[in-house]
This record gives sequence, structure tokens and C-alpha cells, in this order.
Amino acid sequence: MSLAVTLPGLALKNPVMPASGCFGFGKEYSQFFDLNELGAIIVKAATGEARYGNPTPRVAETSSGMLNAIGLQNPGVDNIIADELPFLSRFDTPVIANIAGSTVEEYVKVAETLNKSNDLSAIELNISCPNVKEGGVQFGTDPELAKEVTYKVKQASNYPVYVKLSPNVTNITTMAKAVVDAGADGLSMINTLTGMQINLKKRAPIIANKTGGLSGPAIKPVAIRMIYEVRQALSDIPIIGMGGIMTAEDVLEFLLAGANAVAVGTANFQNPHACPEIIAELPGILSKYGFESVEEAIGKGHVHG
Amino acid sequence: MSLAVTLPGLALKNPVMPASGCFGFGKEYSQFFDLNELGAIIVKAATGEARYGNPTPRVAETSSGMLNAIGLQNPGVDNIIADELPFLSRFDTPVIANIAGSTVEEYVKVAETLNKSNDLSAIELNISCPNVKEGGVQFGTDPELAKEVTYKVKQASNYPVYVKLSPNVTNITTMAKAVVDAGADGLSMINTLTGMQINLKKRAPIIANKTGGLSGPAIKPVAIRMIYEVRQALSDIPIIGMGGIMTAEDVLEFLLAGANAVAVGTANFQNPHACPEIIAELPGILSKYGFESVEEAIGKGHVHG
Amino acid sequence: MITKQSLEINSHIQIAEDTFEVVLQSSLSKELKPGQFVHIQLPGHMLRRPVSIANVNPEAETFTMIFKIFGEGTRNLSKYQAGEFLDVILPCGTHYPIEDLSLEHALLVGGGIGVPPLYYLGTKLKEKGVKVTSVLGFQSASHVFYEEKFQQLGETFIATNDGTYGQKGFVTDIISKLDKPIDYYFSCGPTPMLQAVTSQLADQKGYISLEERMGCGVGTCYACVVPLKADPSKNKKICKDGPVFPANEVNLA
Amino acid sequence: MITKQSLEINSHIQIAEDTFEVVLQSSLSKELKPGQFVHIQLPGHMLRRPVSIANVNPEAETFTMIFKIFGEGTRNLSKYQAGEFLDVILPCGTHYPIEDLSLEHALLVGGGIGVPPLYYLGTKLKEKGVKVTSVLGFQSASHVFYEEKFQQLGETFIATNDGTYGQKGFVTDIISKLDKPIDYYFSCGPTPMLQAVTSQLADQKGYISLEERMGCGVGTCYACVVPLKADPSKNKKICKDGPVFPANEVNLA
Ligand SMILES: Cc1cc2nc3c(=O)[nH]c(=O)nc-3n(C[C@H](O)[C@H](O)[C@H](O)COP(=O)(O)OP(=O)(O)OC[C@H]3O[C@@H](n4cnc5c(N)ncnc54)[C@H](O)[C@@H]3O)c2cc1C
Ligand SMILES: Cc1cc2nc3c(=O)[nH]c(=O)nc-3n(C[C@H](O)[C@H](O)[C@H](O)COP(=O)(O)OP(=O)(O)OC[C@H]3O[C@@H](n4cnc5c(N)ncnc54)[C@H](O)[C@@H]3O)c2cc1C
Ligand SMILES: Cc1cc2nc3c(=O)[nH]c(=O)nc-3n(C[C@H](O)[C@H](O)[C@H](O)COP(=O)(O)O)c2cc1C
Ligand SMILES: Cc1cc2nc3c(=O)[nH]c(=O)nc-3n(C[C@H](O)[C@H](O)[C@H](O)COP(=O)(O)O)c2cc1C
Ligand code: FES
Ligand code: FES
Repeated sequence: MSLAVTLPGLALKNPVMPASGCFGFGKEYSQFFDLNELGAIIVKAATGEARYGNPTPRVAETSSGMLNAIGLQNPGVDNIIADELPFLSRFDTPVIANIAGSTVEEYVKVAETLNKSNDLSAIELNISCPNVKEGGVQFGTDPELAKEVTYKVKQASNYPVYVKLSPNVTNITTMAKAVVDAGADGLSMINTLTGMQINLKKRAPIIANKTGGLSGPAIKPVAIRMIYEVRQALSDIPIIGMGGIMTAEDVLEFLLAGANAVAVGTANFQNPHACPEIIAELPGILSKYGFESVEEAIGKGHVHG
Repeated sequence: MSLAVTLPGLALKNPVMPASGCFGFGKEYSQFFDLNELGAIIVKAATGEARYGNPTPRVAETSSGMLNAIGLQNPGVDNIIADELPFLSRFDTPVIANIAGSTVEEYVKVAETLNKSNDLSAIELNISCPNVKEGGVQFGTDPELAKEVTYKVKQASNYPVYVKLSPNVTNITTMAKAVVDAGADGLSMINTLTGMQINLKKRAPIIANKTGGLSGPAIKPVAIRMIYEVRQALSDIPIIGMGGIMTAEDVLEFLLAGANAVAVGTANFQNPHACPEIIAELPGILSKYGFESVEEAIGKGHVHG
Repeated sequence: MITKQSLEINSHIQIAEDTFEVVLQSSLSKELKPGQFVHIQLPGHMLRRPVSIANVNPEAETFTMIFKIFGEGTRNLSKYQAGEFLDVILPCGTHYPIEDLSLEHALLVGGGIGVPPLYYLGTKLKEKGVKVTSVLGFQSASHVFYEEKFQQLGETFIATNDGTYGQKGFVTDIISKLDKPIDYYFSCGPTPMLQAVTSQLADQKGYISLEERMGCGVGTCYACVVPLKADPSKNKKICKDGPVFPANEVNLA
Repeated sequence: MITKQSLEINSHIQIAEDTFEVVLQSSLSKELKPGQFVHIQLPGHMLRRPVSIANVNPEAETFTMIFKIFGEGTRNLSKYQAGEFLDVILPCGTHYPIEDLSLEHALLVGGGIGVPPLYYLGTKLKEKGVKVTSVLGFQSASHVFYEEKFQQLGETFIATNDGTYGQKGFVTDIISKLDKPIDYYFSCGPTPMLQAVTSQLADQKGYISLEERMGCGVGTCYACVVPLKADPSKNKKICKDGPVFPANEVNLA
């Protein structure tokens, strides 16, 4: 049973990696398990300067999901390169940086700065963070802006660029095509759906930022649908799929929909062992459903007509 | 404790009504409880001619939700007027027809035909049904088309028109403004989010139509966010809110977000007594959170800044 | 009348591999007819699960259902114990209309989880003095259940897919060797089996019971339709117009 | 080291209105320090629930937690029984650094569900020979718990919001009448109480323990931050850098 998958810049021993923002920079979860077990690691978003993020509360629980509005808190790209990435370099696991910004210039600057690090294998271009007032989300919902930022980051970066798409759009295929046209090496989808929960006692949104990003199993059907649609339209583009993965069965569902690899986000909070447990169960699940490798399952859920 | 709410064409004794497509034409659930208890009843979509709908399977279960792709099966507007609506006229509960179509002409024809019925109080214009191949969803995602169909139906109908919005859009406020500009008397939101689930054994989407509409508590945060946003932008437009309501607390959350009344969909399938039980609990929940009437709670979850 | 009840579990035992027999207490038991089903709410699940009525004890006011673990919902159901309660909508759907049929010899053809409703039907037929022959298909020996009970109703043949018990093969293999004159057949099981049985017995009168993914289970949501043979542009609801249909009424293709 | 364990419940009893005391068996018990918390998974809930450690029995390898029903998660937790298991991440967060402090007389100030961690702290202080005075605030008489246990640690004053027990009013009303010389205060409770206490005791050294809605509980998600007084553009994570902070370090406004 081969779990290996090869994507631009990423020779993965298995297709499972923690999702950006749900694993910090790896240190905390390295107390729970050996990070060598992971297919790859996508770290928390990096911006040009350190960001404080949004006021608290920043999270809320929903039915089969959660809302978050962290607001891209991070120590800034320079500190990430200096203080965070070296720790991860000791593992035999590719690291993907997630980059964010308020302006095209900031994105480009972060991408350029990351070229200095030798601890990376790829970049995930987060054009879809719904929790920052300026920038962020417009890039993810306007195909022209998405094209521009993708093109410029691609020019600036020495690494393969995976563009992370927002699900908060009328037409996901249009967005996917736009960034692929602009040179994206792959796609990462989906980021969170914008949502809100209201505190009945306080008569106000629970999240201080009012809206937050909905993640977890609640959004899995939307993620599967979008990946399926994009895979129908773009048969060759590498896709890292995510949104509500909790089990190895979920991973297989994403592979069938057309993902080449997957990321696990919210599940880490419920179970810090989520990633290694899913990886351990994957071979059994693949063979239960008649597959001999991960590669074999990719896109096999598509029917024609 | 007053539960009454007055909306264009609708003097509701309480703000709770079953959602379109989740209550048929009332007969089956009238075996479980007295339909007089309901604030109103929104019946299944009517099209110009009888529609067979999509192939089966038409439903699937998801985490805290379900997918459906019924495909607007209905006996056609003439049969609905002749065979279905008269049964409901014996109850002291306003009836709202839900109209759908593939072309502007079909919508207009259905609206005109419904003028013949004396058993209605309002029309819900479903421009957002994601489960029919032609028509349906484009009206719900293109502001210009939405405007046109709203305007023409409004011209054709003797009844107040509530336009039911699709959540599958980048900007819900743009859609809301478009239909309000075109004369909508109110909004109904949200319809289902487009989703998919894949059957691992069959290696194909479970729903025969491939995609289906996601409903239930999973989507509640998206519904609350969209209603909140539209209420911020349009302070006076009546809104019937829906999406994942299971309890009287959920109803209050929708009222706080800005809904004037609410519809309960998927919950009916889990509990045929869902609507009357929610109505019975509503006064207690309102007073627990310090409200003396439904009207008082509407929009009270908004904070400024 | 259809009702939602909270029903106490009187007994809950495993009777075959992954297969459980549950006896529930309900004041409505005596009204339940063969072919009807109940619609069960399980915590953590959005949709109810339909399960057929496998027997009724009108004096004790209990009824029996038999289910097999298929996915998460039935796995959840398998963990219940006697004394716990289930939230159930009942009775759902139509029944085998045996009161209206002139019957001397009935053939019951069941496959897997299609077997349970036929047992209740068989007891009712026997009460009426009808001769009953049963042909039951299971995956393998470990899945066989209720064989003796069916034998008490009349001659009973078992087929298993892998030949570990009874005859190796399908119910149709057995039926082709039966040369008993029957008036009606009654069949319940997976759709491929029903397709095979209805074409094999095309010139016999019969009733079949169908399965489909359900939403409401009471006829409001149009989830569970089956096209009509006479006019495939029309359909019927399995939860309300069915699950029992005259064999030639619906289009299984 | 922080670990996820499945812990058996040794006892689970109600000790006041809506308030439960749970004793859990864990091989890590003896490593748990006052001020730390555990992060509990409850079925059907996406996020874990943080609950403080209220006491430890190192010989029995058990620890105690005390919680109040607040919403669905704690309601769910209240239904567990001895013999059942809980999925727990432990130990989480920092502790009151009493080993490093030169202490003769400590003031404990707790409000509601902020009281439990102070009990474990008090036992440790007493072990060290520190004199302990406790001021505890509750909603009303029916919510009071552990009064006698605190009295065994030292002088204990109770305030209730509605005056149904002890002194009517807030913990600050009692503190203002105390004129005991204390070295340090240790406080845990709702943020408004902490604000009042920290400003009332602004010229005393002290430690406070904070609450915030959490995601991971281990420091990866940045959900649970609190701004620093020195530079409110910087913040610390309550789950990892806290929940215990020097009283003047963080900005509660
Ligand atoms: C009228 C009727 C009578 C039935 N009687 C019995 C019986 O007596 N004994 C028995 O073991 N089973 C019976 N079934 C099948 C039983 O309902 C399914 O096995 C069960 O719903 C599977 O649920 P799950 O959660 O285990 O599976 P999952 O696959 O996790 O279920 C997911 C969803 O699919 C639906 N679903 C999956 N398979 C079926 C199916 N075959 N039919 C209908 N819905 C399905 C579930 O209800 C649920 O909504 C009957 C079905 C119908 C329609
Ligand atoms: C470090 C720490 C220690 C705690 N120790 C105790 C204790 O010893 N005893 C006790 O009774 N309570 C304690 N709490 C508070 C307890 O965590 C909350 O009462 C509980 O999470 C509420 O969950 P719920 O499901 O009942 O409420 P809900 O409102 O339904 O919870 C919804 C979400 O909000 C979060 N939430 C709600 N209130 C709080 C809160 N006050 N603090 C943190 N998260 C919250 C929940 O964790 C959950 O994610 C502590 C909190 C923290 C942060
Ligand atoms: C607390 C939290 C923080 C997140 N931060 C980021 C981030 O910094 N960058 C990013 O691209 N996505 C971020 N995400 C989105 C996740 O990477 C992922 O796309 C999303 O949560 C869906 O996956 P899931 O359902 O498995 O969590 C964050 C999600 C959560 C829950
Ligand atoms: C089975 C099913 C059928 C539906 N049919 C219709 C319909 O005919 N017309 C319509 O406007 N909405 C239809 N809807 C959408 C609901 O009216 C409602 O907007 C949606 O389900 C969200 O509410 P809920 O989460 O409470 O179900 C249907 C929903 C379901 C689940
Ligand atoms: S399940 Fe709803 S109509 Fe049959
Ligand atoms: S809860 Fe995740 S960082 Fe504190």
C-alpha cells in the first residue's frame, strides 16, 4: 500500500498534513507525536510585519464546526524564518509556508523574504482569509485581483505556489481558473465560510470581529463539491483539499473528489493526535474500498454525464 | 408576551413557519399537530407544469445537516391551486406559495396563475433553487437577472412578494439590494448551500444529481451572518430568516440578527413536532433573555463599530 | 394514525453477524401491519432511519424489528440496551394487502435485511390458512437468521452468496427449481434482487417492498420516489404510497 | 509533559446548585500544579472545555475538578457518572509559581468557578507553612461550596451577590475591611471581578488566573490571547503562557 504522493515541490510520504493556522509552527503538537509521521506541515500565516490579530473572543463553537477570527496573528515573516522554521527543519517532513498580506506589495515582500529560508518546500498563498478588515478577502473573491497577486507572488518566489481559495464566492471554478492562468502550481481549498454566531445573553456576535470563518465537518459537503467542480474543469492542477476532515474515510472522500493531498485543520483541536491517527488508518480504509495506493484513488469519485 | 409579528400581507400570530419543501402542502404534518398553531405555512415550490424532479437518491445525511436535490418535484401550479391549497384554507394560518421556474416567463405565469387562488397571503419567489439544471440558480446569483424576475413577478402578482435568496454568492447584500430595488416586499433567506457527498463504495456522489443543497444546523452560522449583513445594509426590509433552526433559542438568534420571522425546514424531518414545540418554548426563551415580545427582539443583536 | 412515540426497548439481542433483533413496547403495536415500517431518530443524526416491522405481539403490545449494521446510524442503534428508549415515528407506509387477496399459496422471497418484514407477513398468512413457501437469501452462514421461525410457517429454502449455508447462489436459483403453483409472491430485499425476482416471476402476481434514502418518512419531502412503469414521468413516494407496491406498478431499472 | 489521556471517573457528585465535583484517575496527577487546567473532549462538541484542577491526591493518583453548568458542554459533563471515561488533555498552562515566592501570608480571592483552583493552591500554601486568608464570592447561598475546606486552610470570608449567605455584596467589599498584612494575593474569577480586585489591590503583588474561549488549549491557534499592559500591541496566550499571570502583566480592560 503506497501512501506517497508527488506534487510540485512536495514529495510526500503520505497525503495528510495539518492545515495552516491549526498547528501553529509545530512545536506544541510535537509534544504529542513525532512530526516525521506527517506528509507535510503547513504553518500559520506569515505577514510582512508582526500582527496582533483581532480582539477576543476569537473562536466560537457551532454545530459540527467552529468559527474563528484570529486575524492573522503572527510574529512576522522575519521572526518566522529566524525563530520558527528552524525547529521544523529537523524533521524529514516538507514545510509549506502560508503567506498573507493586505496589499500585493506585502504578499510579494513576504514571498521574497521567504526565499531566504532553506527550511521550506512550498508556499501556500492565502488570498482568502476572511478575518482581516483590509485586504485578504477581496483577493479571494475578485478573479482579477487573485490573478494579479498570484502572478506577482509566483514571479517573486523560488518555491512552488499553491493558491488557497475562498469558498465565499459564486463561482469557484472562475477563481481557480484565474489563479491557474496566472501561474499557480497548485490549489489549496477550501478556506473557511464566513459565518456568525450571536450571544443571546450579550445580544451581540460572540466573535469580537463579529464574523468569523466556519470550519469543521459542517463545511465538508461544500469543500467536496468545490473540489469536485474544480477537478472537472481543471483535470491536471494539483489540489490540496481541506474542510472538515476528521477521519481516514474523509480523506478518501477528498481524494475521490479530486484532491491530490489533504490538510486537516479543526480536527487537531479536538484531537491532537488527529493527523497521525488518520495516517495510520488510511491504508486500511484504502484497501477496504478497493484501492492499492493513494494515487489510484485521486479523482475516482467522478461520474460522467 | 406577544409573539405576533406583522409583515406585508402577513399578520402572524407567531413568527414561526415551516420552510418551503420541508412541509409538503401540510396534509401529512396535520396528522401530528393542529396547523392553526403555526405562524404561517410556506408550501412546496410550484412550477408552471408538473415536474417529476431528479432521479434518486435525492437526499444524504451530513454532519449536522443534510443534502437534498429533489429537483422541484410538484404537481404544477394548477393542480396545487385545485388540489392542495383548499385543504390549507380551513386553518386560520396564512399560506405562502413558493414559486419557481426555468424562465422569467414561467415565473410570471405561475405568479399570475396564483392570483386565481383565494387561499394565499403572500408569495415566496424562489430564485435560488440549486437543484435544477436550467434556470433556478442563475437567477439567484446574478443581480441583474434577479432584478428582472423580481420586477416582473411583482408586476404580475396580486400578493406581496418575498424573494428567497441563495447563499451561494460572493456578496449577499448586492443580491438583496437588487431585488429590493426591483420591488420585493421582503426577503427570505437563506436557501441551501450547494454541497456534495461521495459514496466511497460506489465511488460516485451519493445524490443522483451529484450536488445537492446543504441545510440544517451546519449552515446556521452562514445564515445568521448573511441576515446580519443584509439587515445592516437594509434596515427596513422584512426578512424571513431560515437555515438550521432547531430550537426556540435558534429563533431568538435569528431575530437578533435581524429576521422579522423565521422558517423551519430540515428540523421537521427529524421531529414532526418541531414547529409547535419551538412555538411553545418561544415565550419562555424570550423572557429568559429579557424580551417582552418578538417585535422587541428583532435586530437587537447588532452592535455598532 | 401516524404518531411520534418514545418507545421503551424490551429486549435487544444479537441474532446473527451484525444483525440485531429489538422488541419495542408501543400502544400502537396492534395496529401495525406487515410491510409497514417505523422511522427512528438516533442522537447525533440529522435524518431518521427507516426499519421494517418484523413481528407484532398484540397482547404484550410489543413489536419486533430486525436490523443489520450498515453505517453509523445502525451502528449507533446496535449499542442500545433493554430499558432504554427510542424516538420512533409509526406506523409508516403501506402494507401487503393480504386481506383483499384471494390466496392459497404464497411465496415469500427475501434477501438480507429484506427478510424481516416477510416474517410478520408470513405469520399473518399462516393465520389466514394460506400455505407459505419461503426463499431467503443471505451473504453467508453467519448472517442467517430466523430460519427455524420461517420453517414453522412452511417450507423454507436458504441461499447464501458464498455457499457457506443452504444453497450457494441467489434466491432466483432456488425459485427456478421450485415448481409449486403459487398465487402471489411477496418480495423484499436489495433492488438488484427485486429486479431479478420480478423479471423471473413476471407472469406471477406479486408485491414488492422497496428501499430508498428518506428524508421525512411521511410523504412531505419527495426524497423517496420511484417511477411508475406505466408512465416513468410520474412517480410515487416509497414512504407513503409504499414501501409495498404491486410488482408490476413500479420501474426498478 | 502534556498528554491526551482517557481518564476514569472515580466519583462525580453534585456539591452545590448546578455545581459538580469530579474525581479523575490519572497517572499524571502528581505532576499537576495549582493554577493548571485540563482540556476535556465531550461527545458532540467540536471544541474541548477547559476546567481547572481543584485538588490532587498524589497517592491515589487522582485529581479533582469542580465545574458549574454554564451551557451545553458543562450540562453534558454533569451527566457523566463514576466508572465512565473522559478524554482529557493535561496538564495545560502555567501554575501559581509559589515555589519561587517568599511568602508568609497569602490572600486567596475567588469568585464562582474561579474558586476551585484556589483550593488546590491553598493546600499547597498551607503545606509550605504559609498563612492563608480566603475571600470567596458566590451568586447566592445555594451556590456556595467548599467553605469548610477553605476554613481548614485559614480564615475564610464568604460574600454572596444576593446576601443569602455570608456578607451581601462582592469580594471587594470584604477585602476593603481586611487589614491583614499580606505578601501576595492570588485571584481567579470572572473578568469584572479580576478588574475590581486588581485595581483595589494595585499596590500589592499578586497573581491572577484568566479565562477566555479556547480552541486548541495548547498554544497553536492564537484563540485565547490577552494583551500585555506594558505594550497592548503584544499579547500572550492564556492556554500556554497562562492562565496564571502576574497581576500587573496583562491588560484586563
Ligand atoms: C422502508 C424501509 C425499510 C427498511 N427496513 C429495514 C430493516 O428491517 N432492517 C434493516 O436492517 N434495514 C432496513 N432498511 C434499511 C435501513 O434503513 C438502512 O440500512 C439504514 O438507514 C442505514 O443507516 P446507517 O446510518 O447505518 O447507514 P449510513 O449509510 O450511514 O446512512 C446514511 C443515510 O443513508 C440512508 N440509507 C443508507 N442506506 C439506506 C437504505 N438501504 N435504505 C434507506 N436509507 C438508507 C440512511 O437512512 C441515512 O439517511 C429499510 C429501509 C427502508 C427504506
Ligand atoms: C483556564 C480555564 C479554567 C476554567 N476552569 C473552570 C473550572 O474550574 N470550573 C468551571 O466550572 N469552569 C471553568 N472554566 C470555564 C469553563 O471552561 C466554561 O464554563 C465552559 O467552557 C462552558 O462551556 P459550555 O459548553 O457549558 O458553555 P457554552 O457557552 O455552550 O460553550 C460554548 C463555547 O464557549 C466556550 N466558553 C464559554 N464560556 C467560557 C468561559 N467562561 N471560559 C472559556 N470558554 C468558555 C466553551 O469552551 C465552548 O467552546 C474555565 C475556563 C478556562 C479558560
Ligand atoms: C483557528 C484557525 C486558524 C486558521 N488560520 C489560517 C491561516 O492562518 N491561514 C490559512 O490559510 N488558513 C487558516 N485557517 C483555515 C484552515 O487552514 C482550513 O482551511 C479551514 O479551517 C478548513 O479546514 P478544517 O475544516 O479542517 O479546519 C484557519 C482555521 C482555523 C480553524
Ligand atoms: C428536502 C428539502 C426541499 C426543499 N425544497 C424547497 C423548495 O421547494 N423551495 C424553496 O424555496 N426552498 C426549498 N428548500 C429550502 C428550505 O426551504 C430552506 O431554505 C433550507 O432548507 C434552509 O433551512 P433549514 O436549514 O431549516 O432546512 C428545501 C429544503 C429541503 C431540505
Ligand atoms: S421520505 Fe419524504 S416523501 Fe418520502
Ligand atoms: S486556545 Fe489555542 S492558542 Fe490558546
